[in-house]
Amino acid sequence: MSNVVDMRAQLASAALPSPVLTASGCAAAGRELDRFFDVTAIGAVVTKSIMASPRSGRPTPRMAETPAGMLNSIGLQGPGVEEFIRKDLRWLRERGARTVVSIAGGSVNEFAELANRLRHEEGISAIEVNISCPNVESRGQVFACDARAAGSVIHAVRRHTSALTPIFAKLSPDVTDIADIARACVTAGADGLSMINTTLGMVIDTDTMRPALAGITGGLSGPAIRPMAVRCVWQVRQALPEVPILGMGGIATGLDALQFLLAGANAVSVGTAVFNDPSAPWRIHNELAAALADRGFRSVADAVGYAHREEVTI
Amino acid sequence: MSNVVDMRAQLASAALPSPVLTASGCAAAGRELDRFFDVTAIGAVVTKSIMASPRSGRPTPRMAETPAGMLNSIGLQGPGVEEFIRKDLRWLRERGARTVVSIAGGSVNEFAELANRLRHEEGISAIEVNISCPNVESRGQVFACDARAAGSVIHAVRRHTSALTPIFAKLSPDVTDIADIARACVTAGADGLSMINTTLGMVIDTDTMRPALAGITGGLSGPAIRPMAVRCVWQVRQALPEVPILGMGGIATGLDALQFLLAGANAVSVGTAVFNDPSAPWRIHNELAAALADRGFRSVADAVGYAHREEVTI
Amino acid sequence: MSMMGRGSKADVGPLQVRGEVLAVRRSGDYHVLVFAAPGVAELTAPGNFVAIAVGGQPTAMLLRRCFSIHHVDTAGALGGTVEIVVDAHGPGTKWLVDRVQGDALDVIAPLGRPFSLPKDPVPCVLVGGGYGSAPLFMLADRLRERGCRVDMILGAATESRLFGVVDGRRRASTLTITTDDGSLGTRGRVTDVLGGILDQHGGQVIYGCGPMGMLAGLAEVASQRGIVSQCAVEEAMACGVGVCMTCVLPVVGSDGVTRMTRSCTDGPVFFGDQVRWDEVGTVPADCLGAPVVEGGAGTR
Amino acid sequence: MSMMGRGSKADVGPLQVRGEVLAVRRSGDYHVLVFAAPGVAELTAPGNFVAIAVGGQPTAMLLRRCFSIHHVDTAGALGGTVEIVVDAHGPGTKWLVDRVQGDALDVIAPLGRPFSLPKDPVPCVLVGGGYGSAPLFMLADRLRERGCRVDMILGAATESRLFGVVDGRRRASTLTITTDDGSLGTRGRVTDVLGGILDQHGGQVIYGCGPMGMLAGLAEVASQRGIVSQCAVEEAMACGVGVCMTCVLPVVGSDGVTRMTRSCTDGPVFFGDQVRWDEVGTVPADCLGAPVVEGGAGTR
Ligand SMILES: Cc1cc2nc3c(=O)[nH]c(=O)nc-3n(C[C@H](O)[C@H](O)[C@H](O)COP(=O)(O)OP(=O)(O)OC[C@H]3O[C@@H](n4cnc5c(N)ncnc54)[C@H](O)[C@@H]3O)c2cc1C
Ligand SMILES: Cc1cc2nc3c(=O)[nH]c(=O)nc-3n(C[C@H](O)[C@H](O)[C@H](O)COP(=O)(O)OP(=O)(O)OC[C@H]3O[C@@H](n4cnc5c(N)ncnc54)[C@H](O)[C@@H]3O)c2cc1C
Ligand SMILES: Cc1cc2nc3c(=O)[nH]c(=O)nc-3n(C[C@H](O)[C@H](O)[C@H](O)COP(=O)(O)O)c2cc1C
Ligand SMILES: Cc1cc2nc3c(=O)[nH]c(=O)nc-3n(C[C@H](O)[C@H](O)[C@H](O)COP(=O)(O)O)c2cc1C
Ligand code: FES
Ligand code: FES
Repeated sequence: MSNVVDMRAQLASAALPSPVLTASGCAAAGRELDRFFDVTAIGAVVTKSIMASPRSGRPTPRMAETPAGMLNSIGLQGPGVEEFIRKDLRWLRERGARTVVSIAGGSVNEFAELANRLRHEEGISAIEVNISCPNVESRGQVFACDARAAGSVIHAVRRHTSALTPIFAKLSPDVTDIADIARACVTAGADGLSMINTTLGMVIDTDTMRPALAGITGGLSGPAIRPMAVRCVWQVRQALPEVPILGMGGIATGLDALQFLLAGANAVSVGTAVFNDPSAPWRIHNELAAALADRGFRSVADAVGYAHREEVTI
Repeated sequence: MSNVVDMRAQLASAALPSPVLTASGCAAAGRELDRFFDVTAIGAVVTKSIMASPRSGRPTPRMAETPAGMLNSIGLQGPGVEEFIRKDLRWLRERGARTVVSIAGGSVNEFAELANRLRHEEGISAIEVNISCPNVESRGQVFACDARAAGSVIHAVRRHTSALTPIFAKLSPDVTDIADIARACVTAGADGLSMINTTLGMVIDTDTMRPALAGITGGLSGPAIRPMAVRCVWQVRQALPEVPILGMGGIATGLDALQFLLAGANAVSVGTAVFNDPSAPWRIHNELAAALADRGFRSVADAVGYAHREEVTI
Repeated sequence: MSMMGRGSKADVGPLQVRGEVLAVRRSGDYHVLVFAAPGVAELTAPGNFVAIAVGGQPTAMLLRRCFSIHHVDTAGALGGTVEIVVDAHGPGTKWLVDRVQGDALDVIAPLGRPFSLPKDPVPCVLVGGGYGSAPLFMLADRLRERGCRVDMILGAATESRLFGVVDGRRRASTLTITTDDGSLGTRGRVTDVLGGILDQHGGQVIYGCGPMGMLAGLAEVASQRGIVSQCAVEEAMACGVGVCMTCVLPVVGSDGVTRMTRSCTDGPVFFGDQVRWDEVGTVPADCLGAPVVEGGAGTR
Repeated sequence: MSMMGRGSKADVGPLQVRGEVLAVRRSGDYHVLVFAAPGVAELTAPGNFVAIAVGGQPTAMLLRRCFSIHHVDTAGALGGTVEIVVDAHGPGTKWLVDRVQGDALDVIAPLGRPFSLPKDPVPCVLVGGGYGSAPLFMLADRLRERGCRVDMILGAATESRLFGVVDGRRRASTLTITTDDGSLGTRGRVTDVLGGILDQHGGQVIYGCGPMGMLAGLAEVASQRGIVSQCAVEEAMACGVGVCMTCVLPVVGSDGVTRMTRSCTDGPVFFGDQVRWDEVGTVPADCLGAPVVEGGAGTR
């Protein structure tokens, strides 16, 4: 029952040729991965979260491998939005890749400033708002961990972004009720939700007997967290069935990606798996296409949320 | 530098010969594991959470393997406290093992009733209060996810338990701020904290295209969640440096156990690793003893919280 | 039908031993894995199973994989050997069949309650579905030692998914084969031919191992005829040693009460009339401790 | 000292290929792993590295392991071979050295910026610490082809942790050995003998690969003498291909600005005077984008 599956994906108003995207911070701005696969063939390149100014990030060590996962504590190193626009965004545009620009800030104002700066740039399919950063104005509490703070950021970004450009709020799993935060973001104007960002973790180096990361804690990613990510997508899809979801967390194969679609994601991002296999996004696109065909789906859209269907009792 | 390490551990007023315990729900009541190692040699057997009445648990499938972890959705199957006392507790006492009894309830009253029923039983080293169960009186919200609800349970258990028997509140990682819940439990009378319980996860079966577990979501455990568990222990130790901690989550080797001690746990529980290696608790005891000796520690106590020591700048 | 106590030998075990792969050979769609496992053979009774750690170190696969013990030999130079039949479909079973001679295996065995044997030398019918036939050949030997007539039925979807046809011919008085597609033997299910075999040879006990649906069918036939059936079930197991409660199914006790019962320690062999076959995968409403209100069971 | 552009060949690569293990042999405390990797040899320049996936499937080890390319041979029947030197200490390196002939390897290579070669045939001193010497023999060959005199210094904690003594003797005009414990050569550090070698043979370029402390020392000696040093660093890498930002160290650009610079794509070879050696593992206060307030950098 091999048929040709319509692999187009829709993330709010953004139409993409594939439901497989890169994940922010795991693909830089696409250039390096373009040596391994054609970055114009996948859904979009989601760029490393960019801030208003250049940023050095944290000291090293910035990573530790963990069972079926890894910790990172990069600290949002980046060149700042001006150089990003001049170099990265331009390269992506000229290369013909679709781009989702991820933005991060330490205050609602910084987010607003970033949205404003990006407003008239061409070649942006969507904005992903990384709210998993500490709010410097609120004792460093992470925006994504507080419904009000999260809502304020989204509201500000929405106000400074063209209505034609969808904005996706990127949620953290480290909350008591992710549907709560999701709702606050949607109410504040998010067109969709990206989930999940890394979950906070820590490794103690048993030789130095200190935290393995210079940043002490770091974000856990990779297949280890996949069950948590699928759960988050499922819960948010239950709570907000109409809101587009970009799912991620531990996707390494086409069947992993299929789990996310079935749970309710409209498209997926591939993050840590890229470190193991730099051509993973394109491989996963193909594996997913085959998996959908095998199961008789005619399009990506038909599979989205399929695991929520009513039980037919005979 | 091989020396003999004093392996005794102290969990509030409970003195144990080893810092390695079993984890609730991963050792039944010790009897089955006694065929693989001497259950009297480890710190204690932490029994499967017991409820007031017999309980069937959930339908199958109740488990799914995940990368470096597993999901379970047992639904607290058990014989009820009466049969537990008559059979399991009695066997443990006669066998000479130390016992930590884990209790679970659907209401504050059920917890109180359980504490009361256990009050005059001999051979209980400590009570572990599994507050990761839904509060039937509050739309099924999990007690451990709400500081007030958690505090009420602990308060009730403390009131019905002899002052000589320490009670440990078992925390869920699925909260925005675990130190908050920890504080509420300690204020309510917890003598110590056990952490972490499983984190909520989900797997979609890509053949049936439904959730793999009959219970839809389940608890994720095993090495996959170890970085999350170490982070929780670290955070709570920072917030409440004087409160004893029983650490758990993905411990499979002596070095894993050492990470928890260094992060601030006074003792550790071994859960999922038992399924891979039924003699894991005793193996880990020995590996930990060797690891402590290699590092020049003279006792378990010396290692507890050692990773928090001040940086000495030269 | 009165049955002997079972598993007296298994009270010593199980053992956790370092096994060593001696051979891996194909048999139809399956692989037969032969390994040395010191001390295991002596303790094993038909119906016991092994739990093997998979994936090497450090693997992402935490849980052991369980297999019926197909054959044991106490005479091995390496302290006794064990054979299992592996249907390689998932990552753990694929890893196993990729082992080569000399590889180490971490083995726990023998596990579970074996088949009970009849006190008297009555005729028995042994029914295997797919690789489910694996434990039946040892069982046939034990039964014949006790003077029981053994008739055997092997069924599968198609010829390549039958296991042990040659072995069965050698051991059983008659061997009947069914395949869903008719590629070997009678087209159809084992239950289609079971009645005839029982009639013909006067079978007093049915022993079965295979898919749940087949076992339910055997139990049904046995109860209709008022004879005994013993079925080895296969539930997903996390621990295999009785501590996790993942492997349960609804079983009626001697007190008439249904309990969610562990198939790893109280099974995998159950009397056919003990299992609530239609309700496997559910918690029957009259089960001990069943939730009173629907949906109120939501704990972990 | 004027240097040539480098890595022109690597602009084609890197390749992601299925390699095949040809041999694993011991050398002191290390293992030399030889594998076929179609197309890699032709693209490789001295100082490039490979990133190899470890652990088989499904493994708990997600990240590739990186190794300097020790030797390449374009003539192999299997499309060119690559050699690396592995110090097996953690689970990934242990898995690697347990490979046997015929095993498959998932290889990405060549990665990183190789050593630059001097335009003129000036004398060069190559300094390797432990397995850090691995890439220096290919480099020695290239330098000698260009008419450069090559003197080599190999240092390690103890004799068994030296790599390539025989190779070094064959390739270099002089080979000097140091060990911390004096078990072979001069007791002490490579930097103890470096000055003398430079004086004696008029070295104009120092090439180094080894522990950070050693590289810092080489860079220091070079700057004191006003000569060029090039150092291959080893920072923990998650991706190896430039997308994750885990492998950074503070490097001064041609504009005089310090940036946290990726060692996988902008390195692993840096000019000694570019790296802020004393501040490796920190973010220097004058680094581009350094946090203004201490502790304000707490994001992931
Ligand atoms: C008592 C018993 C006897 C068995 N005898 C045999 C036999 O003789 N030959 C044979 O080929 N298979 C047998 N099985 C089934 C075998 O254990 C599973 O096919 C195997 O565990 C699947 O592993 P996997 O990695 O290939 O698949 P995966 O689907 O990746 O397994 C994932 C997880 O689910 C568990 N699991 C999945 N299916 C089963 C299952 N049917 N039973 C138990 N656990 C399961 C695995 O242990 C693992 O933890 C038996 C199972 C039991 C319980
Ligand atoms: C450019 C470069 C060249 C190298 N050349 C060699 C060589 O020729 N021979 C050799 O033996 N080793 C070399 N290394 C170091 C080698 O990569 C590590 O020793 C190896 O990754 C450790 O893996 P493990 O599983 O044994 O240890 P683990 O400690 O389990 O590794 C855990 C994780 O940390 C990473 N990691 C740990 N230490 C290092 C390190 N020093 N460098 C990079 N990643 C690290 C691993 O990639 C892995 O992700 C080189 C490293 C780099 C960056
Ligand atoms: C090294 C690294 C850097 C990351 N940087 C960012 C980032 O800048 N912005 C962001 O929103 N998410 C970032 N993430 C999170 C990923 O985008 C993704 O949400 C998470 O890793 C889960 O997906 P995965 O398991 O596929 O990696 C980063 C993850 C990693 C591993
Ligand atoms: C099958 C299974 C059953 C469990 N049952 C309980 C339980 O009854 N009560 C409880 O407090 N925790 C229970 N847990 C959680 C464990 O005690 C432990 O907190 C968690 O699994 C993390 O540790 P681990 O990774 O070592 O397993 C259970 C875990 C598993 C895997
Ligand atoms: S498999 Fe764990 S109790 Fe049966
Ligand atoms: S290792 Fe990923 S950027 Fe260098």
